[in-house]
Amino acid sequence: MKHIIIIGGGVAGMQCASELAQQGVRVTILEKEADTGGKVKNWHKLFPTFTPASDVLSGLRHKIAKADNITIKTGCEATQVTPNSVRLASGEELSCDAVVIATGYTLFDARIKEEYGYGIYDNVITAADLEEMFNKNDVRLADGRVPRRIAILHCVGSRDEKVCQRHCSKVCCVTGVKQAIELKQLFPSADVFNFYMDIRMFGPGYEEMYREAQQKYNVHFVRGRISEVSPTIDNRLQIKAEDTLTGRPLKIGVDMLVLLIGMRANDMNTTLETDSGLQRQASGFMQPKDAFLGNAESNVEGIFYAGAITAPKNVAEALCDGATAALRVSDWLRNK
Amino acid sequence: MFAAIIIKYVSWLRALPKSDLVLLGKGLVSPQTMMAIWEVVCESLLHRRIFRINKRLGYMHMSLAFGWFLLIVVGWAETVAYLGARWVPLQGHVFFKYFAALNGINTHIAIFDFVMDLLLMFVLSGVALAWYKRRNSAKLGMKRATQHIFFDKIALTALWFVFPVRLIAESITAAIYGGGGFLTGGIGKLLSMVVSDNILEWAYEPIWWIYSLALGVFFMAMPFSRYMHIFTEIPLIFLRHYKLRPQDKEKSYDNFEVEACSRCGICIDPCQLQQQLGIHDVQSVYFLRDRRYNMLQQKIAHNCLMCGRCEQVCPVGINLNTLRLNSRTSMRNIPNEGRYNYLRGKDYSMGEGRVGYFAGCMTLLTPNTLHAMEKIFTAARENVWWADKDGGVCCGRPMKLTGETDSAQNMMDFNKRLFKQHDITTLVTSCPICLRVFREEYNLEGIEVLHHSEYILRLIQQGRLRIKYNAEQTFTYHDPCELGRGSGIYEEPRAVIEAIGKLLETEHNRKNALCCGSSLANTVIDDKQQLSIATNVAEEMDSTGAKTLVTACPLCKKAIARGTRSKVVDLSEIVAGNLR
Amino acid sequence: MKRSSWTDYQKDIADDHYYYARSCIRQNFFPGSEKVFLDILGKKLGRDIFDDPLHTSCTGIGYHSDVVPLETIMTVVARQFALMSEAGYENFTSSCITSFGIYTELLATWEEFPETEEKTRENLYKATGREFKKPKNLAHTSDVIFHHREEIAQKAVRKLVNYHTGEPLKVVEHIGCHYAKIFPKSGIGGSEFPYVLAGMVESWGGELVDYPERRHCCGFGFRNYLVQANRGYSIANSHKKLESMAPYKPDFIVCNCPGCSMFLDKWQYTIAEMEGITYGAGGTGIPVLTYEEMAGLVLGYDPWELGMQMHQVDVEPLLDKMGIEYNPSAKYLGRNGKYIGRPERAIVNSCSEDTIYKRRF
Amino acid sequence: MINFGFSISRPRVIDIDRNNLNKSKEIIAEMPELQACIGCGSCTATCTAGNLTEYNFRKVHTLVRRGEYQGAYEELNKCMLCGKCRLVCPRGINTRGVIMLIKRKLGDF
Repeated sequence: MKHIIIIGGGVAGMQCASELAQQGVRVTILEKEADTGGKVKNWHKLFPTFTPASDVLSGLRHKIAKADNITIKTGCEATQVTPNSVRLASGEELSCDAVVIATGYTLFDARIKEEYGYGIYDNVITAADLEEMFNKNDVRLADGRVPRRIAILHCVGSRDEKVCQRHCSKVCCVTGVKQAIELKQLFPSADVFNFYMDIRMFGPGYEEMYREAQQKYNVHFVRGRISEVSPTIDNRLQIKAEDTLTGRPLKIGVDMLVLLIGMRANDMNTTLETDSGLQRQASGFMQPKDAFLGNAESNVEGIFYAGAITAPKNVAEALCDGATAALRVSDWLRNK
Repeated sequence: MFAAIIIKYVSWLRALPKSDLVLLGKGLVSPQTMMAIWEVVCESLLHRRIFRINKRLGYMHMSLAFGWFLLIVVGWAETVAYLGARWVPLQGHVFFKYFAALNGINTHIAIFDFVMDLLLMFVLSGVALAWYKRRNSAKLGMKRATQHIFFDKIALTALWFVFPVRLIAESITAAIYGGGGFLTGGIGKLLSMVVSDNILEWAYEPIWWIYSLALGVFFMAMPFSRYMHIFTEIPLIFLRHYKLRPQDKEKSYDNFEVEACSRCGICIDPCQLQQQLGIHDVQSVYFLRDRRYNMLQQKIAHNCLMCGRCEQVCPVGINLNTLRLNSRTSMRNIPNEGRYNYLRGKDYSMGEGRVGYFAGCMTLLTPNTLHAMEKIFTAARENVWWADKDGGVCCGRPMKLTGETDSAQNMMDFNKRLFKQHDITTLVTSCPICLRVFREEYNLEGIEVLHHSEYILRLIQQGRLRIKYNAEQTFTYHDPCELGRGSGIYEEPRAVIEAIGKLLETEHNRKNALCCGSSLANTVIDDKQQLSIATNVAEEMDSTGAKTLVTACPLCKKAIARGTRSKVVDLSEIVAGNLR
Repeated sequence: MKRSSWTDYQKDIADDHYYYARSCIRQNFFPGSEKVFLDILGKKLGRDIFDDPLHTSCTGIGYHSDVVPLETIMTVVARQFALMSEAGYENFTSSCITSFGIYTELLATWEEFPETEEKTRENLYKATGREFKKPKNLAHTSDVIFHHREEIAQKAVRKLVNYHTGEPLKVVEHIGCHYAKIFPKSGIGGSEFPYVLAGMVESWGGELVDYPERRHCCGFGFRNYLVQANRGYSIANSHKKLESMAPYKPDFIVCNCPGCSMFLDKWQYTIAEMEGITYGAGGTGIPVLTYEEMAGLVLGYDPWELGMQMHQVDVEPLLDKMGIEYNPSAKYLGRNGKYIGRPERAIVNSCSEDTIYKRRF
Repeated sequence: MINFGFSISRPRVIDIDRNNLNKSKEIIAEMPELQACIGCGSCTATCTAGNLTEYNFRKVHTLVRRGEYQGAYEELNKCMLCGKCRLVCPRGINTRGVIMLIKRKLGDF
């Protein structure tokens, strides 16, 4: 029986594993964390349908649990990858017939954009922090009060050469609109301001959700990047930006600032480039063999990609990628 | 009651502006007075116009008005006949049967009994229909009846009671004292057989009291309720014959029109806001009611397409659009002399010629029309002065439609000066909105204003344009409101189309044509609602099977094109495309 | 506030042997500050610092006003470095933030475009016959004080506390734009949360005020204030800052840039005249100190020796608050007891009524 | 007062905290569709009045929504209400209705 190793137990990896398992291949998932689910396990609801992230994960987990030819090794970090073997941080080496890399992405560290005050002011949080608050059903300010005015800043660590992240992280716009709606649902009397550079509503139902946020939920959208955040005497946050649509600077005091942090390439991608001979894009994400016909293959035979390892992707795309990678792997095994 | 009415009339008449009084003075001694009298008979009594729209409704109104009128006249005659030749007030007959019985007048003139009963039955049939209409208006050909306010409902209830109660009262009288015709007498006989005399005696007084109360309530309420129309329509008909009309600012004459509305609700059905969008509280009947009781809100006044479909059917012939317009003016007009100072010295026009072409704002969004006109002008070898090809100043009508009449005047003055300055003799426009305001308000002496449909037809007739005819080509035509009902231009565009191909008429055409829904007069309905009306109009046009949908208004074209996948073109485009 | 980010921005500051470059504005408006700086470094801290009479203005004001071309200023700066090398120093410290910005900018330019450095060497040689070496260490004088802040704290005779209540004084710090906004790595704490003055304030017992317009420019911008018609824009910036800090009721403002010190001080007078608004408790404005003056007060210098009588906003309320003894009548006596003149009385300098001159005339 | 030859320039900043947002809230409550503006500028590009003078409807209503009412009424008075903007608005905003509403609400400003 052929043996495939999937590095990364996020949605793409899990999807790929379950598809491969159905084709009678033995699959091992290497997950560096204590549990599978990747980033999605931290999310609350998924845009644009507001489907609970846990629904998606439990569906995937269920499929994996049914298959008896999938092994999940948690707490295992891969350090070196070849088409026929994967070395773990523990020194152990696993042999295999092909490898699927589904290690996803790293969230941008908002501390680097220090002018936004993440880690400095209490009520500056990231989109990921907000998802966690949603999950705990405990959205409030550091001192326990309810926020009356919330600002959401798009493109933190995306499209920003100053932090060496030139690419668009793709999902933050949609997330920002989704979170704005959720915040309005929680606090109907609060004002929610989205500070955006462009609103990129690329997927089905996204534009409709955006419109709903504007018209139904009265979420304010200001086109302009926040320049700096300062504390005020009453312990709020003062935000400065340009309202580029009126060509005037804008100043606003808010209780809470949510930073829509982008996706950046994993540090490990550099190792993949140097040690495994895989190609990397300028953005740091891995370069698939071909952007159209070989988007699940790497430039190295026997190493495949699934999910956000190659570019920022949303959950649906990552799932689709997982299935594609499974198909490519079984094609490759058959023709080898 | 009469006092209230007279006070109203006198105060309204006194408040009439001088120009109106002059008209009134001139008209009073003219043959118009006779014609007015004839119209009063036709309309106020016989309700001829309603008959034309809906026979059953016509009968209902006619039976009530004419029947009651005859009841009064014949009743008076009866009273006079009984009491001998002495002065009897017109209302003398009302309780005649009651007092006659009490006073021991027991003689009966059979012919009166018969006629009175016949008339009572006539009226009662009307009441029955009215009652039935309230319950089930659709059966009477009205999809929706007026929703009345509480006060009107009281008056209405009183009116409904008057005649059935009179029937019962007279029947009981007949049962006790004998007499009565086939109806009251018949029921009277039946009652005396079935019910004991004691009960009849006991019921006699109260039933006459109820009758008298119902009548009292009705007449007390009349000047303040919708039934004011019964009398107001009469002076209105006279004044209208004397050429008094409402204008773009409110004046005293408007009172006659406003209070002449009987709230019959005939205006509700044709309203597309009602038909298509289910908006039930903005129609002319409600507008007039709210205006009369000083409770008109902007959102009602401005929620109207001003398509004129209701005006077309109004049995009283009230100038509904003008009244709505001057209400809007009262609400919004803020004189602002300096408002368009920036227009000073602006002139973006180009070309030279005695014929001027004014595309209008909307035509600039339908450049195909502009190009087609260019082609037509070239083909007809016309030298043209292009007033606004590179952007001009709005004609002012859209502003006027929102009530800012004085500000609109600033724009109108600008354009007028521009036209005069460039010395044109003919002004052609492809926008019916502009056309209407040019004709009605610009006072362009020496300049003939033509819609491009008229102009093109003229070119064809003069042989300056040679058109290919092809019976294979099928067209259907949408009458723009401002062109058709607004300016009375129905046949010219049709003649042009028929010179090119086959014209298939839509179900609603000419005076009954539908509105595209994007009318500038309405600033309340939203985009989805506009689209819904447009889709409905487009569907009707598509259902003719025509290959090309033609209209003659840039706004209609834009609107209808949203509702269909068929080709929607301006009249000029098919002309330009079929030049020989 | 969880302030930790400043630690990411550190720079090397020489410990001893400085070549000192004066500031045009500071030596004119706050001459006491430069004198005291030399005194603190040399006498109190026992460091070697050379105040070279041969050095000139860096011409930064001219450069930023488009009067002096880039090549010229490069040559002038090269001459300063040549003087430093000739005097046997390698650590350059400048008193002016604009100059500091110029030096940093030019060193970076030479780094990125070596041909400009070559050209400058050629120009300098042609013009003066001198040759220069780039400094091994470049620091602003506030960096130098920051570097020695703990040593100064040890030698301090008083802290930045309210003498009467024992509460720490509330201090607003203002950093000159050219200190770290051009090259964040060139400043202690970077450009967002600069720590150079905050570090002094904290070491010497004061409490820092973090207010919304903390990073905003004072409005000095040469082009703006040099043209009278543009000064409305210039003053609007100071106005905005003062409005923003006023609710925190700061005891004083401390700046590291001579221009900012001057502006925040003198514009308070102008705003008071124009709008009738005075900031700070008691309606006499918020005193504006240079960091040298702040260090001097902590080390027990006499306020008049520090040149604090040159301020537009009277410092007496602050001195009283800190429990510093001073001779009111000596305020307008310069060195050798010579009368130096006194400004017209205005809302923001109405403190000492009883100078000897008042009495004498 | 001393004449310094200059005066303090008023800040151009839109200060949401200082602006009175009541009118803006009323306007948005009456016509929530205004919030659906995506700032594409079609309305201004097609504007008949904007062709003749400096008038930018998009900017005016954006400022009004931010609580900057000063001058909005006068600006909107440049509008001719011709309705072209409504025909081109990709978000289907009833622009003429908006103009009338803002003018009605801000008559005092």
